[in-house]
Order: sequence, then structure tokens, then C-alpha cells
Amino acid sequence: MQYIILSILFPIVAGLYLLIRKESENRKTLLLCTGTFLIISAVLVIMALCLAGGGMFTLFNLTDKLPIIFKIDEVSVLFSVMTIIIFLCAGFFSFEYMKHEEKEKRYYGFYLIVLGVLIALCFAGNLITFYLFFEMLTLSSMPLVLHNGSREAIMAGLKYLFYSLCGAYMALFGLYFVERYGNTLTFSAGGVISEQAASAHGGILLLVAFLMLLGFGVKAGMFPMHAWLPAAHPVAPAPASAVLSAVIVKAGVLAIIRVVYYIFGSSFLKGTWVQTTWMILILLTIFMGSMLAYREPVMKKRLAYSTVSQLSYILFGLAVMDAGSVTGGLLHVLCHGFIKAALFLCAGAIIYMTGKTRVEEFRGIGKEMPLLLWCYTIVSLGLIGIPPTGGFVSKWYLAQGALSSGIPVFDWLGPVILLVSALLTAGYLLPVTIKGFFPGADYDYNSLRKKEPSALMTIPVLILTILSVAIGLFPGAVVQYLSQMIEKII
Amino acid sequence: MIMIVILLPILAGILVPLIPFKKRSHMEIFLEALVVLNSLLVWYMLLHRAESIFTLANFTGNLSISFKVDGMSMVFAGLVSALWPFATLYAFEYMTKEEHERVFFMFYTMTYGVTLGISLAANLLTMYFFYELLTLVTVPLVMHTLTREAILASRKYLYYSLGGAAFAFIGLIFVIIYGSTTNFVLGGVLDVEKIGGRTNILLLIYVIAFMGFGVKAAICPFNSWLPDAGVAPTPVTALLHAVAVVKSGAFAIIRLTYYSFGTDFLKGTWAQNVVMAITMFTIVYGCSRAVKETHLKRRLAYSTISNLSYILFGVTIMTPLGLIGALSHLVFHAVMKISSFFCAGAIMHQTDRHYVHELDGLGYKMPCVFGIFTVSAFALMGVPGLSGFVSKWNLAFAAVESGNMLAYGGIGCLLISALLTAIYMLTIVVRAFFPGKDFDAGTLKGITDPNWKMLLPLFVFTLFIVLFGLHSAPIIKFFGDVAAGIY
Amino acid sequence: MDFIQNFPFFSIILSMFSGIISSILPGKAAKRLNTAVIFVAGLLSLILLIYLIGTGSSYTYMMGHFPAPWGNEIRAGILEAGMALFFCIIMLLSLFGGRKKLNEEVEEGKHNLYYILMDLMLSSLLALIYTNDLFTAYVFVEINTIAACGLIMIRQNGRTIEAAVRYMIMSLLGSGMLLMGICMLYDLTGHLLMSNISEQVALLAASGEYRIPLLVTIALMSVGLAIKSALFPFHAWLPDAYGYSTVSSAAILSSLVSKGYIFLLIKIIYRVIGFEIFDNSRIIDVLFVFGLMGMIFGSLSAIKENDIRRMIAYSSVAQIGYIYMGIGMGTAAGMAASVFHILSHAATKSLLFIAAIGLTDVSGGSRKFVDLTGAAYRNKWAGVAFTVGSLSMVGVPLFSGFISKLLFAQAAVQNNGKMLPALIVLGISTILNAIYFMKTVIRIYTPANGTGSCVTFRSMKLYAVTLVCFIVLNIILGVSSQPVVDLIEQGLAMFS
Amino acid sequence: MGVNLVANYGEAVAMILFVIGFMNLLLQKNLIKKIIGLNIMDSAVYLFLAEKGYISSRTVPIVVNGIQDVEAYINPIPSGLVLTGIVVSVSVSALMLSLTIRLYRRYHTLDLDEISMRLRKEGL
Repeated sequence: MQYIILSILFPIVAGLYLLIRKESENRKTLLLCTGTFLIISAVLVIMALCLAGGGMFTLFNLTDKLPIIFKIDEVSVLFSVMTIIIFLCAGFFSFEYMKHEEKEKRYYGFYLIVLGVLIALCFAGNLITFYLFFEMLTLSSMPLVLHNGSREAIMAGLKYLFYSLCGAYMALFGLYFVERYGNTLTFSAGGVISEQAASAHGGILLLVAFLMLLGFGVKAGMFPMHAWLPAAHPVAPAPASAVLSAVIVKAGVLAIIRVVYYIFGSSFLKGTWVQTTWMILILLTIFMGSMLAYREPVMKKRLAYSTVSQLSYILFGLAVMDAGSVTGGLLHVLCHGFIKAALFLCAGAIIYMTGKTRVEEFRGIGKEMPLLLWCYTIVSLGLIGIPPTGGFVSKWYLAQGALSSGIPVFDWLGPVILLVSALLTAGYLLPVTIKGFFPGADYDYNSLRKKEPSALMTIPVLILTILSVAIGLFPGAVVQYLSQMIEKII
Repeated sequence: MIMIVILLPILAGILVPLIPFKKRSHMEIFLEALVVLNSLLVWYMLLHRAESIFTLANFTGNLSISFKVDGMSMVFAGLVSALWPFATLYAFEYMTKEEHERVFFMFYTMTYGVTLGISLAANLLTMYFFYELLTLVTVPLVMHTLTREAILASRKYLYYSLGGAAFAFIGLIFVIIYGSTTNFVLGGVLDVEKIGGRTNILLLIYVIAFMGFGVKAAICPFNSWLPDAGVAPTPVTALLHAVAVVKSGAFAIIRLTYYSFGTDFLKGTWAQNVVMAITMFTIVYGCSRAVKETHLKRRLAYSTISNLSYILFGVTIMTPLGLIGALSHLVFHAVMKISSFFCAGAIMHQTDRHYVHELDGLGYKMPCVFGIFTVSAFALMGVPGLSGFVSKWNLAFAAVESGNMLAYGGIGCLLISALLTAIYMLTIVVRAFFPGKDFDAGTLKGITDPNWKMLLPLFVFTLFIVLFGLHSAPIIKFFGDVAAGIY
Repeated sequence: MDFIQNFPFFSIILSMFSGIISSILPGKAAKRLNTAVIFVAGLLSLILLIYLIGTGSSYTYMMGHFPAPWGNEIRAGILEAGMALFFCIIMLLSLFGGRKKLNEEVEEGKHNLYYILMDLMLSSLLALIYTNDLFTAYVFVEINTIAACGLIMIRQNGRTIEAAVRYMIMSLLGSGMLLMGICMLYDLTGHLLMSNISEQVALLAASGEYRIPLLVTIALMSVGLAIKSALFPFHAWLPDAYGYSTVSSAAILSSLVSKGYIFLLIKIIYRVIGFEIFDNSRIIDVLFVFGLMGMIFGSLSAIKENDIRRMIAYSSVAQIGYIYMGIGMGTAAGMAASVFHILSHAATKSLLFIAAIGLTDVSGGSRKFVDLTGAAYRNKWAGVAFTVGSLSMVGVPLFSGFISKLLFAQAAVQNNGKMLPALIVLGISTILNAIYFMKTVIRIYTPANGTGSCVTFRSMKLYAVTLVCFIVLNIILGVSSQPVVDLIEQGLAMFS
Repeated sequence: MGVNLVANYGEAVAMILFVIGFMNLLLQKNLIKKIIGLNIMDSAVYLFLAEKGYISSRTVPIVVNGIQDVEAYINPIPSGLVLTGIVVSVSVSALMLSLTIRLYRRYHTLDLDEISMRLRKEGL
């Protein structure tokens, strides 16, 4: 278990060290330490996963009733692996990308801290621990958002901050009641709400559950309080936004998984008004997200909107509370993580090389940087859900789960909306490819110069692309792994 | 013993202008030594406390000026005596910029004794007596700068406090008449057959008295004196208007509710709902005003207003758990708010900047101060791992436990205000650390952290904040014993 | 019969004769005589008080050995003796405090007149306190009025004369009603001695005849005395009278004269009409309501006032309101509270007047608040004294005002019907007091950039000593009030 | 009721006079008229007393030719009271008049309200 502590503390401490150390002139050393730190923490996490085992482990007690507990289960594994991979890729990408930004030291410092906090979130063993690191995540990731210090960036940062805090406090409200009526705060598959509590205080508990969903949903960009996401992601530096919209928002998803399946338990929520309302919100989000993305000219904003809708795919899977759909949802966590990271990195690379941000400027970009655009195309196909990419598999499970769930109306409405938004996804992602590869007749090829970005940038993108495809080709292992866990929770 | 600890500071204070000190440092040493000594005495007394009631003088009939050390007094006296030496140390440094500090320190030290008097009072009359006295000795501190608004502020402060006391006085009378004894007893002293059919009148009186004492605790609508009183020098604003004075208001209300009227009598009545509703409103109101406010100290003052109502909210839950919550927030908020106020004071002292929008980029010039400020901000927001979270947790827990629908609403108010707290505190932090692109650091030439006299208290308080936040079990247990009447 | 029992008579006659003698004495001598007389009177009443506490019962004393119902009687109990003593003390102190001012304000030739009036005042007060005969009471009321009028207008200016006239008119109305009441009472009962009357009245009330005339009588007498003691609606004359006469007059008027009438009223209530009968009549409620209104409106007009002396004057309207509220509660506790408040208010109010004069002197003689800025630094003693007075008025513990507030409130709680109004008004009026007194205190402690002569202790020994005495008196009343309250209760018990 | 009034017409008249005097003293602007009112009031009281004191078919209690029994005389006390009262009222009226003269010398008017008006103007 010391591994767990190490894997959490090391990145944080390293980050703090970066923050407080002198502003050194030569970038090399800075990058060197950062890189080593990243790798070391990755290694630590892997060790933790391998060696720590499933045991629970109490760090200390906040008050006599509130222990800080860590424990590793399948969900933690899933999320932590994804986190660490994406952080590595984005990290190395940013070594190149951050050249044209200031205050790198601060950036890397918070980058590492966020990593540590995320790992802690994955390993958190009870609600209070989770909440603790959830708040920390918000606070430590804000500097990434307002990194470039422009007025709008700061505003976006504050917006992000206050939305997330608002969500966190909603969740806290629920936390109090769970602490009162639940047997324990420790995550345990199938929920902690005892029978008589459920029967005695059903009403208030449902209300509370809904509030918690809403609250954590804020981080996952769910409908009523998604507005921060399109504001915050684009203004951040590209790698940061990659991390934000690939991993950090997943913290919200993780939270919801924990709440639904490990605190309240699907049996308690299934078929209640909570589930229904929640689904309505989700479907709204999906549709609206893709719609807005479709109408958005600026590339990164467009991707941000797409994140909004894609996350709700996942949430939909969770909300249906059917084995298949949940599998789909969790799969989509992975796919979307890799894909969205890759997309943002591509966008970042383009901006870095050409300084173009709006989609209509991307004409002929495929000629300038073909490799990059190929990656882009492949992952977009994945996001749309065209076989054999990962997106196809996950959506397949989602739709199939929804159909088999037997919830009135939603069992068909869900898939329909998924399809529609898939079309929209195609609509907002592919034009880049088309414009990029087929600039049209009037494009003068004389001015064309190869602008393929350096290896530091391309390799991470490649890795992510390959991963996303790999999931699509060989989903079996993952599905296998997930299913055994889903056994427990449903 | 009790008399010593109360009178020593008062006498010392009176002596200050009389003794012809050669140098300022002599006075500092004299005062600091005295205050520390007194604090030590207080702690000694609390740890080896005598059960007996010590009676000083008799007013008419069965009314007497008498003192006793019980659980509540242990909490409050302990808190005050722990904070005072640091605050004094801080004051020495801060007051270098102000004039006629002799007078200032005179009253400043006297206040210490009076506050102890409040906390050690054994019956309502004694407490009332010191309560009035507190108002009088603190007024000169408020009007210290003698500017026009200082005068106006102190007048307002005076009217509000004396007026409040006048209504609290009515409650006092009723407790005297209908109580079986005038001394504080946990669970109330009201004599049922004496009351007879007059329950409603007594409830009304309770509400009136609550409001009366509530004036010092700055409940809405009697809160407007507190922000105005911010014109006083920062040590005063920090120690008195974040701890001593306002907390004694809250303390008095606790005495009134738990030790005089008794929760059994009040619980579940309309009176409880009324007062609880008031506190809930104040919680939200204070925060929202704080968000609108741009003057740093006034903003903190508004935040004090809402936090005080946290305490009162805990009180109005009227269960032992509620009392625990109230006590923990009483102590923790004291530490958090005093440290944030001292940060504000340090900023003013070093830079003469009073408004939030003037603070851009200061975070890099005064890292210690702003680091500490950030910590206290997080604590006030209730980030887990810091003391604020613990007290809020206890409050909310009590509210849930009580099963009172209004109290559930109260939790909502707590969280809303937590969000607002985040807004008004973090905007400052963000400004200080992320001034934005178009900001030139040239305007901040020569601004540095203050010297150790100011920093030491700050660090100590921060230490406390984190300590309580991470390991609060023993102190909460102690509060539990107090609420259970073990002490 | 003991020799000591003659003391009341001695003190009255002594002061009266000294007045007569003073008319042929020069100012200085008159002053000395007067001081001596007051001192002696005080001494006598002190001895009497001790004696009475010893015997523990009151006695009546026949003038010229005519037995009742023909003769004229004096009656002395603990309360009377105590009052007499207290009045003497206050009068002495007020005179000392105001002496310097008097010499400035009143031309040399009139000094002996002033002291004559003072002697007469003393004698009439003592008579009011001691007498057992209603008609004698009336006569001395008139003497008292005349003396007071003289005291007001001894300082010659338009205001004082006008004030004197107004005062005269008001009190004549009052005394007219009182006289009428007395006559009707005489008509009903055929007696003038209080003790005999009360027996008769008790019989009447028991038999139930002459109910209305009795009621009218009570009304006439109590309203008449209320008018004379400036109860709220009848206070128009008061601010000028107190505000512009020379300071010791103001102090004595506010703290003694009106109190003398109130004491007479209390006496009539207990010894003539009988407490129960009075309690059952409507009049008591009227007094109560007027008292409450006085508490509020007096303070309000005090807040509006911009002249420190007038402000204090208005505040005494409020204080008299307190007293009548206590009387109006119709409980023994309320009555005791009122009597105590008579004492504490007398002590405090004269202190305030004298302190105020000290403050105005160092502010170039102006009484406007603007000019008073920082006066407390120029005249430290006066500043401290004024602060003490104000705190006592506001009712801060340690000072006498707090005790009377406490007693009033306790009394109020015992009376169901009048509890809430009394308590609420008590609270409000406290706030109002706080507003105008604290405003002044802050004002005088606000350093003024302007000049203004600082007075030294040497230049005002007598004055400072007087102030100290007053403060001590105040604090004694505030801290160890229990014995006083006990005495009052015993005295009231002796009445009936 | 009416019968009583007729029977005790003296008292009734006294009362009426008293009220008249009282009202004059209270409401008249002119000082002299006030004083007259005052005197009316007092005399009303004396009338009342005298009326009470007098018992028909009895003589004043002054010994002329040998003392007859008590039945022959009226009660002397009311008369005594009347005398005392008169003395008092005389002195009071004298005082009032002197005050009035002073005021008149200063302000050349007898209207009290006007005098107060002037005083305010002087701001004294």
C-alpha cells in the first residue's frame, strides 16, 4: 500500500517542487526533470496496480467518523491506466508545444499535481476521500485553464472553478445525508443504503441522489451546467485541453459511477424518477452538444462541444443501468479518452505549426502535414463509430444495452438519438479531413511546404491513434475484464 | 484566581498611559509579557479548574456578580487567551504606522480582561455586566483613527450594541424571575410551574433576547455596524470584530439558549423556527453582500457576518450535536478569520492598498502572506483537510440528525454560502497570483513580506488551521463532553 | 417621648427662620448660614434615620400638643427620614457645584435673596416630606412653587422670566386642582390629617357610597401633582426652566422639586387614599400610560435637541416618565422601584447638570454640541463625570441607573397586563437614551483642532470635589443597592 | 341628580366657577387675564369651602355673650382654611403680577406666545 501513497504523493510533491524551484534559464533541465517525474510516477502507478492488491487501507481520520481510505478495484485500474497513458502522451507533446508559451514551470508543476490528484481519485476508497480529492482536482486544474493569462482565459478559469465548486457542494449536500442514512461511506459494490433506511427515508434519499448526480454531472458537462466546458477547454494550451477533456472530465464520470453503483446501488435507483429525469437530461445533452459542435467554426471549441455530447454517451450507458450499456459506457470512457486526446493534440499541432484556429482556414492542411491529418481522420472515424474503431464497439454495446434494458420509451429513444448525434459527429469532424485533403482546384500547390511537426508531437498522437484502433480490433480482453466487475455491481 | 486573570489585563491597560516608558520597545515587552503571563494563568486555571462558584458582589436580592469555570467558559476563555498574545504581537508591528498608540494599547489590553469576564461569568447578570463593559471599552478602539467615518462608525456600533443589550436585558429579567436559579445550568433553569400558562410570552421574550444578543453577533437586520466598524485598525478588526466581540455575542446566545432557557423548553416551538430562519437568511445575505463588496476588509467583515450565523444556526438546532457544531465553528472560524484578517492587515500595512482590484500580482511579491491567505480562503470555503470543513461537517451532521425540515434547508444555505465564499475569496487569490497578461510588475517595486512580528502569528494560525483540519478528533470529543455537560 | 422625635420639626423651623434671618444678612453670611442649615438638617435627619431604624417603627408628632383631629401633625418614618437626608445631601452638593457659576451669573446684591429662597425651598421640601396634614402640604406646595419660581428667575434674562411665568402657570393649575381635591376630600371625610382621612376613606370605600366623588378627588389630586412634577403632556415649561436658570437651580429643580411633589403623591396614595383603592381606580392606568409616553417622547425631543442643557432637561422628562410608570404599575415592587429611581435620578441628573456646566464653560460658554467638541480634554473632571452620568442614565451596570432599570423590569414582570408594554418601552427608551447621551460623550471626547482653555484642578477644587462626591454617590447606589432597597421597602411598609 | 344640584347650588356654582377660572388660566393668551382666571379659580375653591363650612341657623364660632353649647357654632376649620388659602393666593398673584410687569418692561406685550416668539428670534 505504500505504493499507493507513493504513486499519489510523488507527482504532487514533484509538482510542488517544480513550482517553488527557481526560474531557471535553460529549458533543458526543466524538461528533463519533468519528463523523469512523469515516467517515474507512471512506473509507480503501475507498481501500485500490480503490487498493492485489493486490500483497503486507511491513511488517517479527519474526524472520528471520517477516515481517508484508499483501495484499488477494477474501476480504479481502468481509469488510472487511461489517465497515466494520456498524461504521458500529452506531457511529451507539450514539451514541444509549450515552447511558445510563457511560465512553463508553473504549467508543468500544476500538470504533475493534477496527475497525482487524479490518481488519488482513482484509488479513493470512500466518498469523503473522493470528495476531498475532487475539490483538490478543481483547484489544481484551474491554473492549467487560465494559463495564458489573457482576460478571457482568467474569466474562463473562474467560470470553471465556480461551476465545479457549485457541483461539488451539491454533492456534499448529498454526502451529509448518505453519511447519516447509509451504513458506511466506503464504496461497496451494490450500494450502502440499507433496506430500512431506503424504505424510511426514500424520498429525501432520492432527492439527494439526484442532487449528487447533478453535482458530479457538472464536471462531466451534463446539460444544465455544461456551460463552463466550452469556455474553459479552448482557452487552455492544447495539451492541457487534451488532458482536461480526455481525463479530468472523466473524474465526473468516475464520481457518478461511484455514486450510482457503489453508494446508492442500481437496485435503489432503477425505475425511479431520478433515473428518468437523469436520462432526459443526458439525451438532451447529447443532442445539444453535437448540434452546437456542428455549428461551431473554431476548431477547439468544436471539439469541446463534442466532448460535451460524447461524455453524455457514457452517462447514458451508466444511466440505463443494464450490464450491456454499462460495459459500453466504460468502453467509451477509454475510447473517448484516447480519441479526444488525440484530436486535441492534432488541433494543437496545427495551431502550433500554422497558427490557424478556424475550420475554414484548414484548407490543404492535409498536404502540409499528411501524417497528422491521417491520424486525425482515423480517430474521427472512431468517434463517429465506424468499425473497426473502438467507438463502434462501445456504441454497439450502448445501443444494445439500451434496447435490451426494457425501460419504456428510452429503450428506443436512446439509440435513435445516439444515431442522430453520430451523424452530426460525422458532420462536424469530417469536413476538416475533406478540406484538408481536397483543398479544391483553386489551391495553389506552389506555396505548399511540408510542415510535418516534430517527432515529439507526432509520436504521442500516433500512440493514441493506435490505442483507439486497438480497442476496436481486440475489445475482447477489455470487455472480459469489465464484465466480471459489472457482475458485482448490477 | 479568576479575579486575577480578569483584573490583571484591565489594570495593566490602565497602567499603560501612566507608566512613562523610555522607549516603545519597553512598552511592547511590558505588554507582551503581561498578556502571555495572563494567558498562561488562564490555561492553568482551565486545566485545574475549581468546581465552586466564586461570588464577588451582590446586586439586589439574589443577583450577584459571580464567576465559574464550566465547559463553555473553557472553550471561549481558552480560545481568547490562545489568540490574544499573537494578536498583541501583531498589533505592535501594525501600530507603528498609527498615532497615539498608548491609548490604543490601553483599551486593547483592557478588552482582554473584559472578554475573559464574559467567558467566565457564572450567571446571566454577570455576563450582561461584562457584555456592556465590552461595548464601552471597544468603542475607543473603533474610533481610534478619529476620522469622520470612524466617529460615525463607533456611534453606530455603540447604539447597536447598547440597544441590543437593552433587549437582551428583558430576557435577563425573565430568566431571573422565572428561573429556579440565576446561575447557568446546562439544560436551562426555567421553573415550569412558575411559568404556568405564560409559555408564549416567554418564547416571545426568548426571541427578543436572541435578537438583542444577536446584535453583537451581527445577525440580519442588525449587522450593518460590523462592516462600518472595519475602519478600526486591523488588529482590532481582526481580534475584536472577528473573535472577541462578535463571538461573545454568539457565546451569549449559547448561554441564553442552552444554559438559561433550556433546549427542552424551546425545541420544536415557533420561536426555534423563527430564530433559525433568521440565521439562515443571514448566512446567505452576508455572503452575497461580501461578493458585492470591493473593499478588502469590508468584504471580510461581511464574510464574518455569514460565518457567525453558521454558529448561530448550529445553536438554533438545539441539540447537543448542534452545540458541538456551533462550538467547533466558533473556534475554527476564529482562527481562520483572524488569519485572513491579519493577511489583509499585512497587505494594507505593506502596500496601503485597500481595494480588491488593487491586489493584482501581489502574490509574487508577498508569497507568504498570500499563501497563508489562500489557505485560510480554502479553509473558509470548507475544503476537506482544513478546519473549515470539519466544523461545517459537524453543523450539517447535526442538522441532518435533527430531522427538522427547516434545518435541511439550513444545510442548503450552508452550501450556497460556501459557494459564495469561494467566489469572494478566490477572486482575490486569483487576482493576486494570476494578474493577467497586460499587467506590469513595475508598479509593485519594493513590496515585500512583513517582518517576523507579523508573520509569526500568521504561520501559527495556519498551522492551527491545518492541524484541526487533519486531526480534529480530540477537540471535537472535548466539545462533545462540553455539550454533554460533563465539564 | 424621645428628644430625637423633635428633629423633623426642628429642621423645618430652623430652615424657615434661617431664611427669614438671611433677608437682613449680606450675601456671604447668607451663604454660610444656608450651608450650615442644610448641613444641620441633613445631620438631624441622619440621626433620626438611625434612630428610626433602631426603633423600627414610625411615629406621629403633635405640633403644639393639640391632639388629632384638631392639631397639626408631623409624621416620620424611615422613608421620610431617608428622603430628607438624601435631599439635603443633593442640595448641598448641587450648591457647591454651582457656586462658582452663581457668582458669575447673579449680581452681588441678589445673593442673599438666592439663599433665602434656598432656605425656603429646603423648609418646604422637608415639610412636604414630613407633614401629616393635607392642607399644610398644600400650603408648603405653594411655598415650594414660589421659591422654585424665584430660583428660576434669579438669573435675569428673558428666557428665565418667561420660563418662570410658564412654570408658575402650570404649577398654579396643578396646585389649584390639588387644592380642590383636598377640599373635596375634606368635604367627604371631615378630616385633614392623613391618618384620619384614610380611615374614613376606607369606610367609604367599604360602604360603597360616594364612589364617583372619591374617584374625582383622586383624579384631581394625582393629576394636579403630576402637572407640578412635569409629567409628559405637562412638561412644556420644563426645558426652558431647567435649561436657562443658573446651574444649581437647575440641578435642584430637576432633582428635588419635582421629586418632592412625586413623594407627596406617593404619600397621598399610601397614607390618604390607601393603596388598594388607588390601585382599583382608573387613574393609575392613566398615570402608567402617560409615564410610558413620557419615556418615549422625552427622549425623542432630547435627541432632536442641539443644546446640551436643554437635552438634559428633556431627559428628565423621560426619567419622570420612568417614575410614573413605576407608580402606575400598581404593585409594591413598582412603587419601590419608583422611589429608588427618585434617588438615583436625583443623584445622576444633578451630576449631569453640573458636569455639563463645566463642559460649556471651557467651550466658550456655548452649549451647542459643535462647540463642545473635545471639551472633555479641556476639563477632564467634568468629562469623566458627564460620562459616568450618561452611563448611569443608559443603565450600564455598576451605576445607579442600572439598578432602577432592573427594579422596574422586575416589577413589570410581576404585573401581567402591563408587563409587555412596560418592558418594550423600557428597552426602546434605553436605546434612545444611549443615542443622545453616547452621542454627546463621543462628541466631547473627540479631540478638537480648535483651541479652548484647559482648566486645572487648582482653579476648581470645590467643583471637582463635588463631582467626585456625586460619582461616588452614584456608584454606591449602583453597587451596594441592596440596603437602600431594603430601607425603601421597610419605609413603604411603614406607610400603610 | 337635578334635585341634588338644586339643593347644593352653592357647590355647583363653585364648581362652575372653578372650571371657568381653570380654563382662563390655561387658555388665555393675555397674562393679566390668566391671573384673573387664577383668582377666579381660587375664589371658587373658597366659596366651596365656605359653603361646606356653613350650617344654617348657627353662628360664627366667636364667643360674645357666654359660651353656648357646641351645637350653636359652625365648624371653624373651613373658615380657617379659607383664610390660609387667601393668604397663599394673594402671595401667588403678587408674584405673578411682578413677573408680568418684568416681562412687559422687556417686551412691551402681555401675549406669552408672542414673547416666546421674540425669544426664539433672539436665539438666547
